[in-house]
Amino acid sequence: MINQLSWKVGGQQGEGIDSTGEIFAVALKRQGYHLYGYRHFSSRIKGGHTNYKIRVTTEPVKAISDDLDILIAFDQETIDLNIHELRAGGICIADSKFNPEVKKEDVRFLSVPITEIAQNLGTSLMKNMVAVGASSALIGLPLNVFNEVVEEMFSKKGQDVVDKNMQAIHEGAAFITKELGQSEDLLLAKADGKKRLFMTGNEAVGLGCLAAGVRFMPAYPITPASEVMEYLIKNLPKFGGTVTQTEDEIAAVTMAIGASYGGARSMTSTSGPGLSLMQEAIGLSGITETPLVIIDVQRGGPSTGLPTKNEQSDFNAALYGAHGEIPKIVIAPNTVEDAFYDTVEAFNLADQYQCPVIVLTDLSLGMGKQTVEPLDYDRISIDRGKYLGDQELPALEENQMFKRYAFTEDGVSPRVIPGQQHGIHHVTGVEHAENGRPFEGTLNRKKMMEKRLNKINTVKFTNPILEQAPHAESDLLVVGIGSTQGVITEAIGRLEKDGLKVNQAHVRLVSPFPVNEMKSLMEKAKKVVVVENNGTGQIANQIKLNVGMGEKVSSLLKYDGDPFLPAEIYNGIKGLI
Amino acid sequence: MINQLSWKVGGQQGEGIDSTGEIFAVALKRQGYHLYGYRHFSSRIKGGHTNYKIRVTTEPVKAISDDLDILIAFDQETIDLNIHELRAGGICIADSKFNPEVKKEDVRFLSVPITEIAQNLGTSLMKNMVAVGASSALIGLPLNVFNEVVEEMFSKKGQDVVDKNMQAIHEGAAFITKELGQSEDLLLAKADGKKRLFMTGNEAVGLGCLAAGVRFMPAYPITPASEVMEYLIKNLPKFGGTVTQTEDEIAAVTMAIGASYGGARSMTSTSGPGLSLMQEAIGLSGITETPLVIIDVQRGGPSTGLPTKNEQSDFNAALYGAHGEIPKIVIAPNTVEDAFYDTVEAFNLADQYQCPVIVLTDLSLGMGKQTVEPLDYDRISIDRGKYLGDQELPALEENQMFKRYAFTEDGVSPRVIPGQQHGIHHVTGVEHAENGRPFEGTLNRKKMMEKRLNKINTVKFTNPILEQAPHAESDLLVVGIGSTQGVITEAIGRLEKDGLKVNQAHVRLVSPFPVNEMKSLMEKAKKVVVVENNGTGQIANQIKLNVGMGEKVSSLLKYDGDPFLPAEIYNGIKGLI
Amino acid sequence: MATFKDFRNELKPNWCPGCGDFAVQASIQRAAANVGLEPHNFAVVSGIGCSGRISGYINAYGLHGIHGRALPIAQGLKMANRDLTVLAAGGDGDGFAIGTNHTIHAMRRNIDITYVVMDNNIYGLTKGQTSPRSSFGTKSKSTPLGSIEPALHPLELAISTGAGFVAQAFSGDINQLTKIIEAGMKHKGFAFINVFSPCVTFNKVNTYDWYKENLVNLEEDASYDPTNRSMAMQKVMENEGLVTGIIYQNTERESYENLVPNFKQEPIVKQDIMIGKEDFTKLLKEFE
Amino acid sequence: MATFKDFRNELKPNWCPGCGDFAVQASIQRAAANVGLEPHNFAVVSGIGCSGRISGYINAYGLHGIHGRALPIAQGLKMANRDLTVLAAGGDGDGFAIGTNHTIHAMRRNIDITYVVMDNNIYGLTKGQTSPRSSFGTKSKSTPLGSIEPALHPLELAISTGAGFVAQAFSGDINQLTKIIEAGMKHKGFAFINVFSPCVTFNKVNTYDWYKENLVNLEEDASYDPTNRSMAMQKVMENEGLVTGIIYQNTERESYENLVPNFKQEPIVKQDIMIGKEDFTKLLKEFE
Ligand SMILES: Cc1ncc(C[n+]2csc(CCOP(=O)(O)OP(=O)(O)O)c2C)c(N)n1
Ligand SMILES: Cc1ncc(C[n+]2csc(CCOP(=O)(O)OP(=O)(O)O)c2C)c(N)n1
Ligand code: SF4
Ligand code: SF4
Ligand SMILES: [Mg+2]
Ligand SMILES: [Mg+2]
Repeated sequence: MINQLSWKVGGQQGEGIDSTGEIFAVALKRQGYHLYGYRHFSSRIKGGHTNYKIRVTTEPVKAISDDLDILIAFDQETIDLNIHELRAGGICIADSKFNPEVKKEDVRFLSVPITEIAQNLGTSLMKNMVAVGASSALIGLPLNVFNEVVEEMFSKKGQDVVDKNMQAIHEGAAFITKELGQSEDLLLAKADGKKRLFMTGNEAVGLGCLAAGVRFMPAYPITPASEVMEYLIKNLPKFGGTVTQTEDEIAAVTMAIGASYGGARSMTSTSGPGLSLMQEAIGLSGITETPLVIIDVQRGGPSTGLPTKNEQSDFNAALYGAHGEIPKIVIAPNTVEDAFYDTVEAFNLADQYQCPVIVLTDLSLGMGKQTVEPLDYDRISIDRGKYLGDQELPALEENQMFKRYAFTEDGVSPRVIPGQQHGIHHVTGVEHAENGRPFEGTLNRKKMMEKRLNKINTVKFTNPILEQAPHAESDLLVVGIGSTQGVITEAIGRLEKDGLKVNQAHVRLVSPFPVNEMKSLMEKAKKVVVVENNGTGQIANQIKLNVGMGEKVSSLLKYDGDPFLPAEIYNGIKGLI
Repeated sequence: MINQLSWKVGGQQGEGIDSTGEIFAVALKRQGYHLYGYRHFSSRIKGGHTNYKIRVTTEPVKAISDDLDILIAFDQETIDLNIHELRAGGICIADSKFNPEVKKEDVRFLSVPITEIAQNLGTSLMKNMVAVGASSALIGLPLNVFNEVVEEMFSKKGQDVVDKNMQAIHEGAAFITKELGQSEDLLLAKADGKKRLFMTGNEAVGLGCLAAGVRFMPAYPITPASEVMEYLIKNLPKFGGTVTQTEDEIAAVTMAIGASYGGARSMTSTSGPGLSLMQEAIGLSGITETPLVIIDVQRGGPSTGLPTKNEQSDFNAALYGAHGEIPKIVIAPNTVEDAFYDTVEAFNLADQYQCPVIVLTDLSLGMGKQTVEPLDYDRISIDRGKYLGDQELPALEENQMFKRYAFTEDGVSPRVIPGQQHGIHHVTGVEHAENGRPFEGTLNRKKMMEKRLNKINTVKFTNPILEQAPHAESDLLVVGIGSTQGVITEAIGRLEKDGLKVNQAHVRLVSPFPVNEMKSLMEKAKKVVVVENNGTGQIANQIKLNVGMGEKVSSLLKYDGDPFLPAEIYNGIKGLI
Repeated sequence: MATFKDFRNELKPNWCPGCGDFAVQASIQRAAANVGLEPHNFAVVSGIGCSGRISGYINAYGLHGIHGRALPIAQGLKMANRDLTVLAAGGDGDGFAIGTNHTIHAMRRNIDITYVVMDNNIYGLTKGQTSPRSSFGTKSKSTPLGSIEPALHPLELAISTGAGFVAQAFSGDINQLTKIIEAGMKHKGFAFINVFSPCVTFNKVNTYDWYKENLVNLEEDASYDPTNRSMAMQKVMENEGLVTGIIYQNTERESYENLVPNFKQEPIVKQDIMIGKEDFTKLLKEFE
Repeated sequence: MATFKDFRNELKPNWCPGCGDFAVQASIQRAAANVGLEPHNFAVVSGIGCSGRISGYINAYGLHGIHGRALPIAQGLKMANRDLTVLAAGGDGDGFAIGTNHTIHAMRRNIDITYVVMDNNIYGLTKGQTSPRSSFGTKSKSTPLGSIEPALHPLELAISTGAGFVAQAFSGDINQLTKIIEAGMKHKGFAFINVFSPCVTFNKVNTYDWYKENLVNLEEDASYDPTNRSMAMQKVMENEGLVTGIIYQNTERESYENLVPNFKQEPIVKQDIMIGKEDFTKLLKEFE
């Protein structure tokens, strides 16, 4: 009996690999298992290897696993590319159709007439169901758990289709049971049966936007961010809002600025190339103090780079990309769950500090599905910052404008929006006076720069550094960012087994950098290793710059497009210390 | 008798302030004086205060001065805005026409019928000549030095115009001589009579492009970079080349990349907003290893900011602006003279390292005119790097492509250009194999990233740090960047007079950062002050990041749009130490 | 009710004396009053250029953005608040060089804003380079030997995109200009108005006199039918673009906002944005 | 002399079986051979999209750039080396969404390159969103309830810019397609060729059959005169853009390179770029 299982299905793009994974996962989730998925795909539409890897556990784990227990192969390429991941004693199930060959010695292998079974039932399309049935038999999952899922999927197409698909599942399972029986080392322990959600980071971000009150999203499609857009395309109309697909990313971000200037909560989402194109507009948001939220789902760069692979290399661009100097809040959620709450918070911060807020996720977090504890409605709150209602607005004196950029103690000025009778003012990307008119005076300039640059120093954000720091004195502090939190935790578990005292600090707020929090953790550590999916150690550099202690800091970097595996972090850190 | 003089003329934009300064300056230059000019203007075409400040010295000084000896005012605003700069005992000459009023007590003041004299000679346009004549009388400059200048300017318009203009100079001078006589404290010592050039940084850059072999410049106009474009518009046709004014900066930079891919030396110039728009394309140059030179003449940011004011705030954008990670060489010339040589070197580096090279000047350097020692033809050399001629290219095997991205020891691959018979290959912004074809393999990806990121580590550049470091142990190291070199030197002179041991390090290569050079200077210093025209200390941060010793480093920042004055640096440093 | 004076503020524009942009400013102010606007319900979004300064000279909400992006900003603003009257304005460089992409797609999209281009066939603010509107052969700072590119045809371009309101006017005829801007503001959808607004400092060819001599006022041609798209295109081509008046108008075309499924008449900004608990729970269903 | 086989390489395109882009690729290869090119004197610059992959499938110099920027890259390349035949290619998103500005200005500028748009009325690579070429009402991933924007008219747009060569073809008629690409390559100046290249995966409306039913081949109309710009415009408008053939050609218009003052026939890249000492000294004169 096992508490966790790693399963992967692979084949050609376009032949239903995704849906195979989905059906299997949803059924497992409804049993109360925790799931963590990662999709491997490439930048083409049909053909090309794709696979879906799912880790199923009885306790929460937020990382993919080093190896596989089960590999389902729809083509030989899947075997060739993935068999090395299969643990000794693991099992590979391959479609008999392509005369599969497995060269690894220490694994079990079974050729299953997956396509044939499906075809016999009417259509080869059902081969995913056969594979799901086979997988279920291997891990001892009762097949009735699929009744609901299959019903939901196919009831529109008629009872016959539902029945055929269920039959496919059963026949897939039966074949396995007949040929292999049940192996104890694949038999998955029962889960807690609790209700959870199963969603991607992109969906969580989209849902966060809805919860934050976004009603207008201008955007331009790009992998792996398009799903944020798609989620909102589907759901905004339910709330009287809409997505406008723009001509490019520059239009998207400037429309969002226009809408936000108008008082709406608006945002756009993109990935690296789009972020690069938005830089000038981000500067406009900064100097005009217009709230702006951008979601950047990072992918492999530079340029078009590795558009379907994972990377964390847009932090520098987010922090420094626009010419000149503006305040920016930069947030990096670490789980799907946090992607939701952080998105809501991003909008509040944008309104409170009247500046651009960039939320960076990454492909692994954005497109990977995770189980999430039910999201808490009561944690949603909306704070529009120093927005003045009509009641609070006295009439303007003649020839006066509302002082949209009034100097205040905290650097944030009261804000009104077009349409308010007593709020008329001017807004410009040129340096300006308190009333928003272009003004080059040196003293005013100095004060305006300081107002803008310093106002974000007081930013309050939930868990700017997520600490798992049991040790008052630690041998090591492992720092990470974004989607790597779970895999780092897992690696730390192994390091602790080796007798090391290891604290973990996961950076969730990149700007303004949580200096004090990080400092005290670093002071308690003999050594600091920063784990990042990029080639130059962008977060390590932020630490060196903001906290110092550079001599303690070393980097564990991965930039080959794949996310870290626990063993890579474990071994990498072992090599560094 | 004095060895240096500070002179300023001011008035409304469009009334000939520039030309007044120009004529005066050119005449002085031809006498062998050293000149350093700064133009104050604003972002409108006619009207609005403008002034031209010139420092005239017998020994080279590369800074404007704290105060003024002479102020020539064409309107009351000029007096109101500038009289505070006039030193005690300095003299203000104002056009009687506007009934000038001077409230400062300790200065001399003379109302001169400048416009009236000009009008009497035929046209008020000649008031600049009257002002030049008056200025000359004040400093004891013989008027015959203008014969040549005026002849050159007006001979096309006939001898009569030449004569009238000379007469205006003489009458302006005569008025002064009659009313004031000669004051010893304005009498300028004779200069060495040597031939020098008088040019702006923008012109030097343009000339550098010509010397480097640029024959195609796509560009979009923007202050204060347009003059680079204008210089090349005028001069490229002489060499069979041309400037194409593009539809925007994205077109400009991508055209430059296309031309460079084609084998031409091409470049574009811009300022902050344009740089922001170019970020995506810069990434393309980086990953495709296509040489690219961008000249960024920095102005006041963020966004449109202070388009006619000085700032040094685009370093971060140049270093980090493109998403993902690419190698970049970032250069900051410190004088007009170096702007020429550095530009030539920039093209060699772009070819040698096959990557983007960004040359950052600033408005003060770009638009300010300086005297320059005659530029040395023999220092111009052209190095196209690992470019393979047809002779060096063996025929390709069937179905093979030229390995444009071959892995080599130094990370730089041999390069061929379209049109070569045996060089056919593919180039893409997607991660690629050695032959340039899209390739996602993880091992290849890792090697390609390392190839690109590491190849610039060996960059050789003339004086990456310009040292004036007489002290083996110093109390202070003052670090600067760009146009501030002269003014820092001057401030250091004063600090040394106070008994401090001060070394100077001027950063000329920002990326790859000259770590060792800076380190050894910093180690010799008790304290380090980094002087920058920006609000966040971008160069100080590069030092902290690359060299460390953050505890020694403090920043002296100015971001009000005006360049530093010597006293501001002197006082600022005094306040910091 | 507001008069045109209510749309004035005390700033003296920093345009050169004689610049065509003064007339554009005055016409917008008059038109705004004529259509019955109040200053606070009016927003002017402008680009960068001499022309771009216009948003600062009108007593209304004003946003002076970045070069070439007035249109997306203005469209975003209108989407946020349908109750506002939104006018975008900028130069020919702003709209037909760096901003061309947005110009074309705004026309296609048809959000209900009015776009006034102050077309002086030159880059004013950067001191006299050619713009895409400069004619072949134009000598300018950027083309001392004469431009080698033909001018862009804004009206043809606009008609080809299917824009529902295409007009052209001239700073030298402030009455027609005002009437056209008024009509543009009243038009329910995107209204494009190209205004010949001479740059007296850098453009010595396309002067007031030159326009007076060369422009044909289509309003004086009784046979002209501005609802016929194909005729509009022919007319413009025949006259090489040198026409004024409402060139083409399609009053049937619905504005974008009206076509968005479920988009309310009440502006987004006036709606309660907090999502209800029930709705939230429903949204979570999908992930269960 | 090279044959079309010489323009093939061993790569198997990763397009979906049946994708219209295969025909475009084959036609370019044939056309290149037909006009007498050698692979090394040919360069294909492409954008990002399914279509953008084409530069990798032709045995020639190939540059696969960034989304929407194939045209400026191709123009820069041609300016550097006039001896090359340069073809730019990309999708309808590439050319009519993010790249519209460059498309229009390349047409106006008239550098001698050929631009082939693989127009499938959809975003292929990003999995099926509408493109500016999608018709009003199109249901797609981004418009599940139907698009509310009308399609852009590439031919009208092109004619309005004064482009010297405007043509349209269809992947389903590879002979005409090849002939048109050939004509485009031979045309001395910018040649624009819009190719209906069906996306069999995401576009279930604009299919091969649909095009076959709806396209009118202007080459079959003897009375049609492709040198008449105004007639071309009318014809296109009448047929709502659903025509094939050379729609408009102006053989008189000089290419940009030929108009650049002092620009040599010898490509820049073949010239000695080191400036002579005398010339350098002359340049310094201005500053003395
Ligand atoms: C991104 C960017 N590029 C360039 C500029 C410089 N710039 C300011 S205005 C302008 C063009 C002015 O021409 P036009 O739009 O016709 O306006 P006009 O001044 O003629 O009214 C340019 C190129 C800028 N501000 N931003
Ligand atoms: C700057 C940028 N934005 C967005 C993308 C994502 N993207 C890649 S291709 C594409 C559009 C594809 O449509 P099209 O140009 O019509 O080409 P097709 O795939 O249909 O051939 C988009 C939006 C990108 N690569 N770069
Ligand atoms: S330069 Fe031309 S466009 Fe600008 S304000 Fe002066 S006249 Fe008007
Ligand atoms: S998705 Fe469409 S455009 Fe892309 S390759 Fe497939 S059929 Fe062609
Ligand atoms: Mg203009
Ligand atoms: Mg397409």
